[in-house]
Amino acid sequence: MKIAYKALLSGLLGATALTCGSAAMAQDDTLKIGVVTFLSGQAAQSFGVPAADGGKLLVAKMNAGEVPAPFDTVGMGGMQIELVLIDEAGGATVQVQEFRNLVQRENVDVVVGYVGSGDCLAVAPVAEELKQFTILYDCGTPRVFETAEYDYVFRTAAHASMDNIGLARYLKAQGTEVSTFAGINQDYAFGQDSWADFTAAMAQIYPEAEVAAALFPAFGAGQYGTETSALMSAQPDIVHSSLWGGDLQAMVLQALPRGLFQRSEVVLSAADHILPPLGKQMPEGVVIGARGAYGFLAPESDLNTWWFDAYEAEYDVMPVQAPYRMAQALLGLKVAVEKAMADNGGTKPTSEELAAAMQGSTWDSPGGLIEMANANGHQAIQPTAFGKTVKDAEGNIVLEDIVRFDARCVNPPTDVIALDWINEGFPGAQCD
Amino acid sequence: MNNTLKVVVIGAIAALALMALGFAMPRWLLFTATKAVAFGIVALGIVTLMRGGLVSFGQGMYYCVGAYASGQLAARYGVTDAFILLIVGGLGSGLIAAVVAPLVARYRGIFFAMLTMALSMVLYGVLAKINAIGGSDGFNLPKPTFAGFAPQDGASDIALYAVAVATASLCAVLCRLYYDSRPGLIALASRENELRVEYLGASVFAVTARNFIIAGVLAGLGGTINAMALGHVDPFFSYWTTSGEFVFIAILGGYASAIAVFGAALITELVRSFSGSYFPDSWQLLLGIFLLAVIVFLPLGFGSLWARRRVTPPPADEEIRS
Amino acid sequence: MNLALTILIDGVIYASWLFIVALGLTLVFGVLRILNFAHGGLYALGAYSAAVTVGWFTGHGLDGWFTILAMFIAALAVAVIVTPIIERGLLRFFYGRDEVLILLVTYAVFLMLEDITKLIFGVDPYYVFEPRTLLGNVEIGSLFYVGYDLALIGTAIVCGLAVWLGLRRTRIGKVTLAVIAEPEVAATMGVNVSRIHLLAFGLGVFLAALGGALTAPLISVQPGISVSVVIVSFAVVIIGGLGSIPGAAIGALIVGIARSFAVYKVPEAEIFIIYLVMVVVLIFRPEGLFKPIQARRI
Amino acid sequence: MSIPVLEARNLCKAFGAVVAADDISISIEQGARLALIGSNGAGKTTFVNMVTGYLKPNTGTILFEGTDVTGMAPRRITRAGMSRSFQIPQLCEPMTALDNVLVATGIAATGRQSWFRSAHSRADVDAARAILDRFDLVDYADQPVGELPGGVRKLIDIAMALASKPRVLLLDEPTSGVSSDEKFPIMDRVMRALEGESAAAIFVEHDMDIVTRYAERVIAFYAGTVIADDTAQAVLANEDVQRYVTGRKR
Repeated sequence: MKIAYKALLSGLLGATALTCGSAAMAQDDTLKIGVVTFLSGQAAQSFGVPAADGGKLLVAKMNAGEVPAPFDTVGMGGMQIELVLIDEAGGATVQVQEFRNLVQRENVDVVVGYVGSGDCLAVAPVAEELKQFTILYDCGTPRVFETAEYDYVFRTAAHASMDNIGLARYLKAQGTEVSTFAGINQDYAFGQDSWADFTAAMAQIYPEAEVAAALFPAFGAGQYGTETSALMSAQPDIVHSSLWGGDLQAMVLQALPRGLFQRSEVVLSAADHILPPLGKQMPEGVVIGARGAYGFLAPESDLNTWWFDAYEAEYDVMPVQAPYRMAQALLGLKVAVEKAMADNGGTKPTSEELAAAMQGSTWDSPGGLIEMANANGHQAIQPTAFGKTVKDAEGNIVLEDIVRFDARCVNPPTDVIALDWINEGFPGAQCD
Repeated sequence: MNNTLKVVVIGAIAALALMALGFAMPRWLLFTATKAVAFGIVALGIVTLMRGGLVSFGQGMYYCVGAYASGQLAARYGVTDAFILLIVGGLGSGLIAAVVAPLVARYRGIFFAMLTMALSMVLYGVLAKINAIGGSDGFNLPKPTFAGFAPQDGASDIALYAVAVATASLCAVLCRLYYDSRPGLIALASRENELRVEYLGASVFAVTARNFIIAGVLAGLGGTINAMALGHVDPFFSYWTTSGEFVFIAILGGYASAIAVFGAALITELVRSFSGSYFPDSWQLLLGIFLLAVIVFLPLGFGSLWARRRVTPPPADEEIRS
Repeated sequence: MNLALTILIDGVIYASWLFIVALGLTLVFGVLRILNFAHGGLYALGAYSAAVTVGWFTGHGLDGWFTILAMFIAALAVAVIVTPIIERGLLRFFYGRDEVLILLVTYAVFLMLEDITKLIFGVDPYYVFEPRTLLGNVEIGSLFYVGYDLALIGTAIVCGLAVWLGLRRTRIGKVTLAVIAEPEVAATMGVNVSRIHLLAFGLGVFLAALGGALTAPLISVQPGISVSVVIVSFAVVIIGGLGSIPGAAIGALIVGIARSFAVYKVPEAEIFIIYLVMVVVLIFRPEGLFKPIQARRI
Repeated sequence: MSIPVLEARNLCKAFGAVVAADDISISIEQGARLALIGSNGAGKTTFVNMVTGYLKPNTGTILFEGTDVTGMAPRRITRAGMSRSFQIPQLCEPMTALDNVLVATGIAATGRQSWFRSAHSRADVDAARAILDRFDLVDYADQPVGELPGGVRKLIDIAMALASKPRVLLLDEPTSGVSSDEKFPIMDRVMRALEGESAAAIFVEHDMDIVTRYAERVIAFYAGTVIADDTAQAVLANEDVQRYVTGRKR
């Protein structure tokens, strides 16, 4: 048994030595950013890899000083940016561990990451404990700042309540008549929350409408034949879904020939990313959201045109929501870094300085103006938009009937719980 | 009593040495080591089952029960004392294991593995539904305190690591004593030949049920430690991949030794973490190769490197020679 | 329309898909005593190669029914290329070892296949649209069903019968049954056991890949499709009794109909209904539904 | 007359259409040396399996020391005082001979099974070695049983059955599968080990030389029935036995 302990001890010592060797002090002229997103598993294709690609592209352009004004300085505050990419797969347990490794072993200056809501909820308190400036760039759950306060954690994208409030508003704006509606959402927090927000918003906007069916297929189920039959039997006016990625594509492919899209109007809260891959297979007349004004839905601006073209030129496909949200996080970070350096005399900013600089800041992004307006300046609000699929002259699917919503029309005011705001009838909403 | 004394002394020395090592570790390794120790405790439960000839693919269930029981106590009722939480987590999962044990104790081989896995998946599905405890996103819990002390920052990490090591050492010592005892030998015999054990007058059912409850308690302790270390608990604790990771570690450690699993857990965590950092696109490939290599080159696990003697304990123990 | 009938049709379509995948799993277990976790990875490989093959066929003007042929060719190609590597190169060294250990070996293979598939095909999705349009739509009650989906039922029946009859009516099948029952005796009587193993595993791979190929038109082929499939088909073969072909069929039907029932009646339970069924079946039939009780010789 | 140590009354057992035991009634006295003979499928092993609880008779009663043990689980029957050895030795293959016996003595031991007391305590090891010594097996004590020759394995199997100090010991073909010149030494050792024990020994046997040398009483089975039950000499002289069992005239 002695040998055993000796082996264990030497293993531990070896690992210690390894770290001490590799943990070279971070350089002052580079900013090391840990980027965490899905590189394997179900979310890799739709969210993780495009976001990582977008991040790599934008960082390369920033390092070369090729981003249009006002972001045309080299790198961030003159520092070259170095990315450390980590796979988000493996659940919250693994992500807490990898977050600590990023901060304590890889000595990154900033962490930007997390698509999964569970990962965001688990990582946020750890970031706070380690006093590590951290940007949550994608995850949708409103709970992050509704149930806790953080000094070092920021989310540079609006939470998912916006998507479902916006959908209900869009239906009203289009004059759609709804007497019954149904939902098909994945059986985990994002799906359940999306459905709860949507039904609550519908109750305000369409008080007469009734729920015809609420289906909760497992995450990654892949087979939606039964669900399609159930939705078609219920014959609702509207079918709501927050499905995304492979699950959503499978649902569309399986339900399309069976006539679901003829029988009901389908509204998808987060579906823009399936349009480029599905191409002409996508049916017409489907309401599409992108969890923001992204891609087809993005507002016209020089920044957006540059971003759209640069991404398309690099990857031969249009950018969808994931790279947009990564870009808006990195642009916001750049603004914060440069603001902090202007205040501290030009040295590399600490986490505290970065947090102070980002709190309540605003910046332009390809998807519109980002305002860190909620949760004491830690939670972004942003404008959003929705549109309806239609075939253009060449038969390609594009979006028409695009309706934009101001950030304060679809996001709750600061310090108001999203669901409460909906149930109270959107007090203080500013829709033009 | 010589054997008992020897095992206890070695366990105590090892615990103290590992705790001392905690002060020398970089902080990220401290956390990884704490998590590995917790995983090792759960895997020790599987090792105990393996000595009775069974492998559970559902230990995530008891890991999860321990984490939820102690986590709810901490998050909802503000009980943050690590020792109380450990007792609650261990007893809570032990209780559930005791309820399940009579149900699963007559199953063997792949059916035992699959039944335990199915049960853990049912728990996963149910927990993901209960919004009052966070649904599929789980919930966060406050930092643990230690008998009235609430250490800050790094000290808290070290304190938790020390508690984890102490718990693990206690578990390993008790397990080693159990393995070496008469009931332990009978359990090992029922791994090799159930029929004979029954015909000699012992109940394999009782042996299995006992091992299963021990494994449940150990899983609950591991779950509690990880809940405290992570500050977060979610239904994923009960997902089959979590259980699979425990089996992975237990097989790597092998059933010969009560301590090899802890080394196996740490090595697995380091391999996974470093391959994930440096090869984010192909860490699964590397993990697969690592697993295959261990199975091919060390079929009885790391423990077999030094503990082969223990599989077939020699008769001439020191007690006889002395 | 009658709700019970809808539940039945949807359940049976789902069961057919499950059965095709589970058939290979149960066959491989029956012959080799291997519960093959890598089955899911092979399923994904089948889907990818079907997407590529069908694309190649249509690109060369071979559309229509040729695309169905292309899917079978794709599954066959996966079996021919992968079987020797996995079975000859790895698994045969583990025959006779503990079942759970072998499960872990195949889990390692599964992990490796995940990344290898990603390295070969990338993360961008692949599609196979054409085969699903060939058979048109069928109206049952007020619902439309896609002919292709209904044809899956027939395909499942054909696959099941072919394997089942093949084992009982052909020479090689009877030899295989002999190897299952008494491997040592079969070997001493001059049966080339390792060839039987290779064939059986190859057939298992083919069925996994065929399951993936036939599913490809229903989904977007991309990383992550392999995991949920393998756990569900484990449930099917455990419920039915490991190694039993009729068991796999019944298991698939039970799981399919239970799931379909849950979608209509208790959507909250859909996520764990399969595992619940598995627990209940195992409690009443500890070795699944179709396990002959074997008295041990003492 | 004292109560028989083992009494079977009207045992019947059928496997589907095959009748393996048809109204078997046997009474066995304390300390008996009894051989069960019969061709394959005659019902000997079925009888042993029923008596030791592996099979449950369709009808009939088994009394052990006057207590009804019909349908009891094997381990309860062992605990009651009746144990058995196996035609194919049932050993824990990777464990040593000594450990195998320690398992047997450990299970047989009454009282509290402490978790803090080593299974290899001096007293336990000495006792186990003593049992091995009775079978002349001490030399093999430290070898894994999986590596031992067939005859030695048979003896270890029997030694394990004897560890619980049974009042009835059933030996299922103790000499099958060993070479003919090993048979007598094995049986000699078994009988010597039984000396001083009050156990009745019942052995299923095919070799008539063994039967004549070691059995005081012989029961012959044919087609699930007892066709003869008497002294060895008388049974082997029985015409039915010669026709259906031994197949030759002596």
